[in-house]
Amino acid sequence: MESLATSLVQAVPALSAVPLWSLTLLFTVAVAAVVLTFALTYAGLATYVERKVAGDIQARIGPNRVGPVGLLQFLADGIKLILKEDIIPAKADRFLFALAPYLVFIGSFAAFVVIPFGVGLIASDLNIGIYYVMAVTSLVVVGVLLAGWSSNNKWALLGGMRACAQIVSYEVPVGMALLPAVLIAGSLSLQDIVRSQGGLLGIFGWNLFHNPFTFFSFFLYYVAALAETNRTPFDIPEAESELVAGYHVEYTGIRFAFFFLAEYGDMFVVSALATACFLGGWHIPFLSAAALSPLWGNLLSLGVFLGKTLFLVFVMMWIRWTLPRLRVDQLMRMSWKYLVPMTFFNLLGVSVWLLAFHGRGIPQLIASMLGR
Amino acid sequence: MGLVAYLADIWEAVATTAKGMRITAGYGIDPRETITQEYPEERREPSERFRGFLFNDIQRCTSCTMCIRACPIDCITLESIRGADKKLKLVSYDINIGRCMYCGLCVEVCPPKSLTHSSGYEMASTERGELILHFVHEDPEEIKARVAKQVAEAAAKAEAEKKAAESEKPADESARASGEAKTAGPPAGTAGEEKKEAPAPAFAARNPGTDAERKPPPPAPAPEGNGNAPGGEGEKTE
Amino acid sequence: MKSHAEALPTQEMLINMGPQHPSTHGVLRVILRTDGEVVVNARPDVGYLHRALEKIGERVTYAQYMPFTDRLDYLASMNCNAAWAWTVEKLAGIEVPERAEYIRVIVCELNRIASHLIAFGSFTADMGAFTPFLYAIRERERINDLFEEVCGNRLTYNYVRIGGVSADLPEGLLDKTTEFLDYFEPKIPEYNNLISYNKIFVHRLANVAVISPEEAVAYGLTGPNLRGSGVPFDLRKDEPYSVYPKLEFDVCVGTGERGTVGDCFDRYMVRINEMKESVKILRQAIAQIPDGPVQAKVPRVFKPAAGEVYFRAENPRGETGIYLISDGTVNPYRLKIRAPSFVTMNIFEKITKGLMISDIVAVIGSFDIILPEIDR
Amino acid sequence: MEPKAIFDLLKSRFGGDILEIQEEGISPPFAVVSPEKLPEIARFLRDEPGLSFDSLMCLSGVDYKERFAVAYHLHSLKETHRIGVKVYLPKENPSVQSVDAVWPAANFMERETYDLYGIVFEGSIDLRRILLPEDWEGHPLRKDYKYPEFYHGIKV
Repeated sequence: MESLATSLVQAVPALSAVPLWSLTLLFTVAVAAVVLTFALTYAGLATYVERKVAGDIQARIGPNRVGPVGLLQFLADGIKLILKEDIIPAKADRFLFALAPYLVFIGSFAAFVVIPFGVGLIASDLNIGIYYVMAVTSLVVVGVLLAGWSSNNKWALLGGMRACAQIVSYEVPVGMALLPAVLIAGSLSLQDIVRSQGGLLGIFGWNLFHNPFTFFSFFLYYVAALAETNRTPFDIPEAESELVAGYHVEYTGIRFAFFFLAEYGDMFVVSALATACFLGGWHIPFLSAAALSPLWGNLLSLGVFLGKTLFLVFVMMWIRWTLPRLRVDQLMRMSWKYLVPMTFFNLLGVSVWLLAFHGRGIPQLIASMLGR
Repeated sequence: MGLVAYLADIWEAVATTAKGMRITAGYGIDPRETITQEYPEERREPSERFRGFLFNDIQRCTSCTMCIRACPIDCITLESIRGADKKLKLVSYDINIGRCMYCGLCVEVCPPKSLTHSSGYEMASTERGELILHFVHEDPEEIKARVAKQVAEAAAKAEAEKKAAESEKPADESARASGEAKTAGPPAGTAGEEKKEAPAPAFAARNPGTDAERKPPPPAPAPEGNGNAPGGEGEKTE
Repeated sequence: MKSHAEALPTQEMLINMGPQHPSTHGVLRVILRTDGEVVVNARPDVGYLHRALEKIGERVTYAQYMPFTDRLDYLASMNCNAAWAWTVEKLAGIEVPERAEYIRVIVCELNRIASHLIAFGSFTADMGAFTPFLYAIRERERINDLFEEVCGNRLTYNYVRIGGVSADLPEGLLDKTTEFLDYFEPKIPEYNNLISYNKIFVHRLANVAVISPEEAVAYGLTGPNLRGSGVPFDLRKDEPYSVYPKLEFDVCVGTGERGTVGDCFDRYMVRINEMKESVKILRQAIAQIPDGPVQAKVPRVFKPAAGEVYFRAENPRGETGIYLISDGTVNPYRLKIRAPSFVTMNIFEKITKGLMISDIVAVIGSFDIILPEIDR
Repeated sequence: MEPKAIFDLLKSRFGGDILEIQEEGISPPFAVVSPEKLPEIARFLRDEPGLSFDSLMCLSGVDYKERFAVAYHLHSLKETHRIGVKVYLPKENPSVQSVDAVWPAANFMERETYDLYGIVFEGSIDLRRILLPEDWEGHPLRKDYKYPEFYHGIKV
């Protein structure tokens, strides 16, 4: 942000009287506001889309009363949730009970900061991007556990415990499955990872097609990420038919809305990571975004990035309305006996591949062969 | 678990998931599969035999109380009075729709087929009293008075005729004059039930609470034990 | 060094599952004692929906009791209606016209499909897959449409009468039924592809809560739950009543195709397969149904001779037995309903030891219990 | 096996403890046995080859005004025959030996009968009220049952 502020001061000399830190702060707040607005709008619309998808799959219509084709349903729901009475159970731990939703919310939405939406559209290009996402989304675990524990409800406690065990277990395969992208790019920055996938018509540079191991890595990551976001078939922490609603069973009104938004925020974050690490991020197929004018380049790349990410979100919804859920022990088994060994194997495979072919993927090899 | 079994396990999971997702996607894409009816705008036509709210055509009703006898839960109450033409006149005919379970037994036994199921089924209400259907809309006291008057007139007329014809049998005149029809003559209309129904509120039913509750000063609510009466006057919604 | 148990003492947890819980199929309450996620003991507590239907039976007449049988097992009202009618007819020795019997079989089998659809749908919903539930409801809605044409109601049918049925089938209903069967039959393999053989679903159910055939018989399990344990006992075949002897069908039994015989998956599959058999029965019954009257002569004031009779019918949830004592008056003297779900709950505590909380839901779903019938 | 043959077998084995055979207008026919010998007879009915009544279809209490009865409807899946067994109990403190050790299915039905008739099943593994609340007074299916007006201050 500071660099942006400096460049602004250089561009508009009149501003040089204003202290640099206040400009920086202004920028930071503005960017945060934009990202948060985007995130909340997205989360609201995602609930609408989720219900529409469910409706379509189940041969129903879905929300169709508020606004055209029910588009404003999420606003109505949001207003309803805000206006609802905020109930704190009598024997709950009031402080922790109130704190938990914020932790979950922050954990989920702070990750938006490093998501590379476009060529230059990134709130903060941290050089430890992936690392930051992994760390910050771990806050969700703390929040969920606190929510489950402080509600003083046995279902909530069970839900919190399950969520904790689940997210901690699945952090391992998620991290391991993302590492191939890091290896290929040689950087933890998400923007660098995306840039490393350019070239070759904007499609064949994707890490997905880099080599067989990355190909599998993507699916492993996707499955593990599903589990990390507590989506069906891994939604055992909230399993409505077993634990009623799991860790947020006692939450009402806006606090419940926070959990709800955080879930959809999480979905976006993991899908965005998948897009950035495996599906070429904002790279526009058959075009070079960097070569376009900044405005068009940014807009187009934003569109492409959102398209890819939202498609992955949609697939998550599709999966949710198809599959039953696993049992808690099966979930653990799946993580430790299937996903973890396979991601390790993949990581090894990618490393060997990079060593053997000097960092070049299959498409590059083919291209170089054809080129000669 | 051998490696082959391990991989086969994974493959089965992926394959069955894909199969399921193909089916759900099929339904998701196919617009013909949407079966929702958008209710208040779109309604399905109830079938011919649909058992909706009960409806009693009081013009045809003979006050035979067969429906009351058939009803397993006593949701029908009826009060009748013997008119000048020796037929029973309905004073009130109420059905507690909140209690009715739409079994249709009353409709089946109705001899003049005056009691029928309508096709109505929408009657949300916030008041229990609104769930009592009244089929006689006049004030029961008025009907009683009118019928009594008619009976008295008829009796007077008959007496006059009788006197004119110098007929015999002046036996039951005094009873007639009292206005509350007490039938000694042959039954008109329904068969067999008359003996029981002779006293003025001809309703011989299971619920003793009804008549008491109909009196103008609203009595304390009857205990739920015989609470087949459709509430007291306070709940009436006319 | 202290052992783990001493260093970290753990406590058992007492959880009330129900009476308000999404997957107890009504107002069942299960008192769970759990060690973490593992159930130490699960004790069912029933009776939240007790309406004294047996006591009511002593107050109303034989014909008047018919609507109350609707409320026994409301997902299979026709079967309960018919069971009551058959019991009273057996008591009073009434001959029912053949057409009426065929109509009863047709509506009973349709209702069996409807009931199994709900069993299938709610079971999958318990397992976390909500979509099959709506598909099942969609199919059931068509059956309800048929029933509405037959008897005018969509849930509490009150169609069967002592000595026959309340009205003949409306014009064209049999064609519509055939049309429905043609539509419905291919749906069953689709359900199997969608969910039955899904890896996760199979994993959740196979080898869970296994009931051996001996146990199943000793604990009085009936219907699909008994057949799921591999005991080929079906009252329609083994103690035939009505016109079932004239109809060809197979008795579906659990085969342990994905686990052990008698596990949750077998009980589930028996229901799926029974829907196929019901379709078979329906096609035959539609082909065979004769013309004629649909109601035998039954006196309006119906007073069967004093006597006692126990009749049982194969309902979707098992054997609904009615023990009826008449003392020669218009009201039954004693009326005992042996509700299959009620007896089934007896084994619940035994087989749920050592399962996980998620499995409790699976067991309840696989028993396909219905609370109005348990509590009566 | 025909019920008659079963009853003959029972009579030859238990003699005077088979008090009566009820057949007229009753289906399936009942053997009335003395309550003291019930568990023994039940065990015999279940274990005797040729009888093997492995399934207790129904267990019901009956209030015959002057006395109570418990009716057991038995069925054999193996032999596909069925009979009824009945015990008569006095009006005062009716109690009978439990058969849930013979047929585990009996437990819930015994609890129900205890709940609604007040018939005590001695030696039952778990005899509590089942359908009614645990503090309910009286046994509603008895013919002389008086409906209570209030239950915990709630109008019944």
